[in-house]
Amino acid sequence: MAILVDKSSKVMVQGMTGGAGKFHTARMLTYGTNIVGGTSPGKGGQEVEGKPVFDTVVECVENTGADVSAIFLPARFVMEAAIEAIRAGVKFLVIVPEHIPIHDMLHVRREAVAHGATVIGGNTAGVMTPGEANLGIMPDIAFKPGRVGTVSRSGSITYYVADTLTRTGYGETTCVGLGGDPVLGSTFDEILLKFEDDPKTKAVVMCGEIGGVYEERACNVIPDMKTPVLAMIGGIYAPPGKRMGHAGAIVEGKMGTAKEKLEMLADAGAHPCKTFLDIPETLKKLGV
Amino acid sequence: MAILVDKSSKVMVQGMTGGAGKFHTARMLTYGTNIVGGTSPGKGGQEVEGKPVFDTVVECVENTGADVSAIFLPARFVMEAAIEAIRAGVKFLVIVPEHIPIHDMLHVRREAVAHGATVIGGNTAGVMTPGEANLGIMPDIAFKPGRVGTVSRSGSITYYVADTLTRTGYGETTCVGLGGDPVLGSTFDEILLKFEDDPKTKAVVMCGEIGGVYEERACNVIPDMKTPVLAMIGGIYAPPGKRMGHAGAIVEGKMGTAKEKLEMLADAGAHPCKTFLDIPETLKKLGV
Amino acid sequence: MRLYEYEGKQLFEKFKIPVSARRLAKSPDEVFKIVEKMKEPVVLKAQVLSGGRGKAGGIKIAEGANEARTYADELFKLTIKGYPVDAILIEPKLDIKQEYYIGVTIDRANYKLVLIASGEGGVDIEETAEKHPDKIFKLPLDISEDVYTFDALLIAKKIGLPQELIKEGAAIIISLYNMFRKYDAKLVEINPLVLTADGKLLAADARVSLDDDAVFRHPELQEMGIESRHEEGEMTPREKQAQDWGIPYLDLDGNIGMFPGGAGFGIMGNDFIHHYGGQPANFMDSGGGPSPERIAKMLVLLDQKPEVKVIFGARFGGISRCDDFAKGVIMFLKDHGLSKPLVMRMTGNMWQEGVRMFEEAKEANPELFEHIEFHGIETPIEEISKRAVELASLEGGN
Amino acid sequence: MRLYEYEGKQLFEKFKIPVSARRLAKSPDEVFKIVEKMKEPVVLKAQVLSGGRGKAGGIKIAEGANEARTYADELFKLTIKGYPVDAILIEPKLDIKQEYYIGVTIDRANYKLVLIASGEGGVDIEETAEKHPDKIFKLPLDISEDVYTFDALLIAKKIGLPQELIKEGAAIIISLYNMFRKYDAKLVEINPLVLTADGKLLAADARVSLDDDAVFRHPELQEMGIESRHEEGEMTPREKQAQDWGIPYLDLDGNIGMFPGGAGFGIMGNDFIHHYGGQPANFMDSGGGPSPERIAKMLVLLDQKPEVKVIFGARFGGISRCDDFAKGVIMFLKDHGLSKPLVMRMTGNMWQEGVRMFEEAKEANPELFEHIEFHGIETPIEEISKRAVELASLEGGN
Repeated sequence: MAILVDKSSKVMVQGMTGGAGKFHTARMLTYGTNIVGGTSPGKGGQEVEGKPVFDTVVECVENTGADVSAIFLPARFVMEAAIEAIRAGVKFLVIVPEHIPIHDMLHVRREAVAHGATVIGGNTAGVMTPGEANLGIMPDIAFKPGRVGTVSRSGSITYYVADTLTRTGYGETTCVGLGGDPVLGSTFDEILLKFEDDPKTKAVVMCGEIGGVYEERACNVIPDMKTPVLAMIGGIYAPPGKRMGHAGAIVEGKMGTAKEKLEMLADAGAHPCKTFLDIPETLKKLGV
Repeated sequence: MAILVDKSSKVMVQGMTGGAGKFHTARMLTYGTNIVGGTSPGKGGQEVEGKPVFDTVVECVENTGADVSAIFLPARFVMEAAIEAIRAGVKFLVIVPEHIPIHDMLHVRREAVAHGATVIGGNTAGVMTPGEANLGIMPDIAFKPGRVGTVSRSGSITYYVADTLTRTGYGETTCVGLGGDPVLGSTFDEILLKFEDDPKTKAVVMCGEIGGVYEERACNVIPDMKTPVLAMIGGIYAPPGKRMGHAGAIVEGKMGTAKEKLEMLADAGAHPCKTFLDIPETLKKLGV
Repeated sequence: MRLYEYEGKQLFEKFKIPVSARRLAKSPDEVFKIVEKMKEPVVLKAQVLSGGRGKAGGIKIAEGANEARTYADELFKLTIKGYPVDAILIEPKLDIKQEYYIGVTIDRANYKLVLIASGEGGVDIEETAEKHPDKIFKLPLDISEDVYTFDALLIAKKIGLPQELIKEGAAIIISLYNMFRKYDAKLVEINPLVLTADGKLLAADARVSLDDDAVFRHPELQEMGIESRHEEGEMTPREKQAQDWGIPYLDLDGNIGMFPGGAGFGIMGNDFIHHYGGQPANFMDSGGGPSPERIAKMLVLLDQKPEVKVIFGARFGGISRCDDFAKGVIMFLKDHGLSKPLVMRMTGNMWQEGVRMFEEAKEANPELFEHIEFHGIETPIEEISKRAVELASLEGGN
Repeated sequence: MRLYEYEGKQLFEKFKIPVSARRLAKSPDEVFKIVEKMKEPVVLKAQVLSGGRGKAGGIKIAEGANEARTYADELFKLTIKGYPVDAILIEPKLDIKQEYYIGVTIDRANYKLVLIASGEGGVDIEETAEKHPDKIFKLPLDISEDVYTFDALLIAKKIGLPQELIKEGAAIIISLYNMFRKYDAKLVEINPLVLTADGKLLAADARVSLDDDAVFRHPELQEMGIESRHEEGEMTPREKQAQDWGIPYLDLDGNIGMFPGGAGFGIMGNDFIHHYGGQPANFMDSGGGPSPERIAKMLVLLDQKPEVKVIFGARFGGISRCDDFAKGVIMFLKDHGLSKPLVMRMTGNMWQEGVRMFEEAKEANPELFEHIEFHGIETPIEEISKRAVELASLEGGN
């Protein structure tokens, strides 16, 4: 068991014939991800790594049974691609590109909610269920099958957390990159609830960030969760209000300083961690 | 009992301070219609016939409890007015003006369906529940409380049918003017089903017209109705394909000649009538 | 409001739908001059507000300027389904490999917009729809919905566009749909969308009908020289007169002048006349809430038509008030006089006022009313219809 | 991308939101000349990409041209929240009766647009929102939803616009919302919307922030002279250099040069340094999939900063591949040389290739690597952080 993606998932790649699409299709396949095909409008009939390319998602779904999609397209094409996949019945989408217009993401979210689909990203490293599927751009070296789920806004944090969990023997069930863009397809609370329903996941590490708006939503669900949640927040020492690379990393008014987020999460029942090394120690204390 | 409007309905008038709005407010009140107020943006605080005028429907509903609206506004303002009323919780709307842009009516219908509201018109004479409420522009002389419901596309036909029913002692439960515009807020089948649920209505007279597209929908519900349906269709002898005043009265391809409509309705179980005098005769035969 | 092909193509260009270079000519000489300069085979297309132009001989191919002038002579004399040829559109002759159909219209019964496409364009699409419904692809859309590229790509593939052109075809489909929504259209069609021998897609014809009731929202149409106009054929002089007066009116072949209130009974009343063995001389609609002046003009139209032997009048006052109606009839009687029998019924809103006006006018000028048989709500309209038929047969005539 | 007030007002005019006549001046002399011609009291407003301008003395009222020049001198010397004054906007002084607030922004957590309005404009709206939430009216809207006149009328009434101006106020609200959607805005504000003594509504200020990632959709902005720009204050020379190179970079006060991969660990890594008792000298983000050239430039920035005593390097290859990373580091070492100790960890995608490149380069030029302590996945990143702090304290410095 895992969440969002496993070895039975039939994965398609949107933008499969582009540079990034080709490169990561090969990588994901090497990991054993069950990639069944992809799309590239106007390039239907071609192949990438021996997998068929279609002009539209509907054709890809009809011919391959794809139910999960990884999007590798320039930001301006993402909205239509995501809506296309959602309307074609794809239930889980990973949006890898960054800098997607915010209004576009609002449209994507709206379609996802209307059709009961889950979208993660944009600007996500993807989702990894170790030993089963690697969806996105995550480096497999960090990951091993195990019993802790992770969800982070940042790709690099996802890797460090997995690296730590792997080194200390806990391993991971599924690692979810929520994404770094200011408006995201999914929120922390939604992913936490998916882990809560996964019997193999014995604890979840969530890593938020200064300036994000989705950490607060996690506080609504943590109190009712049986699975323990460990929380890290990046940017405790960041100068407030200065731009820090991620558009999302601007402190918005009083809400969203890293310190406040961490306190709020602790109040909700999460176990705060300051460095990655705090994670295995906390898990040990919790008897995970 | 009656359908759509009765003496307990709290009626508001949108466009109450305009010429037609004022005139018909007075007429409707004289008939005994329970008019509680109206709207005219920018004219909130005024009165018409002693009834309060508000800037918005929300204010009118909050202050008067209005649940039904009659719209007397220039065609170009109807869409917003109708959507305003629907969103403010008004459940039944009568759109009196004609020449409403077709695309606007598609938007109105969409909102109505989404909010469970019933809209009739545009270009309708309104709805009359004799002895209880007169909503729109119908001449009260033709109407008397009774046991037959009527629904027609045209105002004048509504009057002639009621005139006939009144003269022959049947009287009417409610008379519904579906409207003459090419795209209408309600369809024959929807109104027929409301009559079917009204215990006081012992039969329904429906009067369609050459070129309309809603007569066909009636055939979907007539076979399952317990209440007998009498059907008239105007334009049996009309030259096909020539424009005849009503934009709706253009024969659309093969569909919609008056003769075919009448045959189709008869096949569905309706009792065809050729003149108004056929109505009381048919009712007599049916034992209504 | 139907547009001419050349106007439709102006809109197509605005929405980047590919069309041929083209010129409009209003006389055979103009055609000659234009074709002389083009130095290539051309197609001459009669500009009429009607379909079925090809079958009616409204399209000609000419190799040179002289031939073009000869054809133009013919075309300008043509009447297609009652529509005169106002102008000729001249385009280079295309080397056509395949013809497709794309259209957008409204499914009124289901409150949807519908995108329609077929791989078999260029012929009568209604015939294809009837005989080979499997060759017609329909996409119903909500009025608030966009067409996305993926929707359009699927349609482009279904109708069999070559793989290398599906993106371009999709763009055309999206543009046509956007144009439909932008201009409050009732119908837009590219029929045919042509694939040329050198692999280009072109809208070879343009059929555009806009919603008259929404033209006020599009002042830019007027700036483009596209003016408000109704979809109608050649009119009789009386129909033209009625149109100038703003009265919906159609001449028919009978002898009973129809003077009804409302469009609904305007239609049904004609049926009644037929039912009782008579023949209406016209269709007429007073419009909602007509002024006395308009009522008077309606009567002028009928009184002046020689074929009319008797006038059938019906007024059920709703938004049209009986007092205004009576005022108009009296105005007509005083200014014009009535030369034929009129049997009429009046009831509805303000009927008491209407009756009082008639009574006063009759008292003052009884001679004006000698041809009039007047009834109120007590007489069924069927009796009035029968009486009109009876009077018409008494009067003789056709 | 934040717009200047005068740019925001250009957009307002396009959407028919009423604004004063106004002139822009780039020097005190220009101010003098403009005010001399105006012959009325004026308001001089410093144009800066920051809020809180009024409180910082960025707004002056002058009765005549001489006074205006004196104030302009002051204003051009001002720095407001780190932002220099680039220009002064000159408008006639308004006789203000009442000030309102209208804004539109995005509620990211709930995926809604929000229309915000208050009868108490002109002051710090965030303060009002906090202390008197009942005086702020919010209307959440779906991205695909229109604001209708009735919505806007209700808001206009709620914030207390005079009855005779509610329709005009509603029109302004609708325009602001339409502008927000049309230009992919993140924030648009009229603060204050002013009611003048003679009963007119005017947008007295304009705050507009657009989504940088959507500017490509709006070429008309460039036609209007509005160019892409980020929201940032006065930059240090190194920050400017970094911006020219397209590298997100901020100078901080510490002595450990941060050379991380990814923004997420860019932020978290700084926390780690603090956690182990050190002080980062900067924030930096490599961006996704940086080129070797970019990697080299990141190191140049740190090596050239005198305050940096030690460089902390971390690369977890995801979309950023370790081979590209190694290439960049080697390029830097060869072209530029490293003058400070560097402790780094590299793992992730293509790490084997990266390690091999380092080994080959080291074999060829061992001297280039003498300041480098290199680690792989076997060493926790916390150890690297600790080691950087340790090295920094060994090196001394601040």
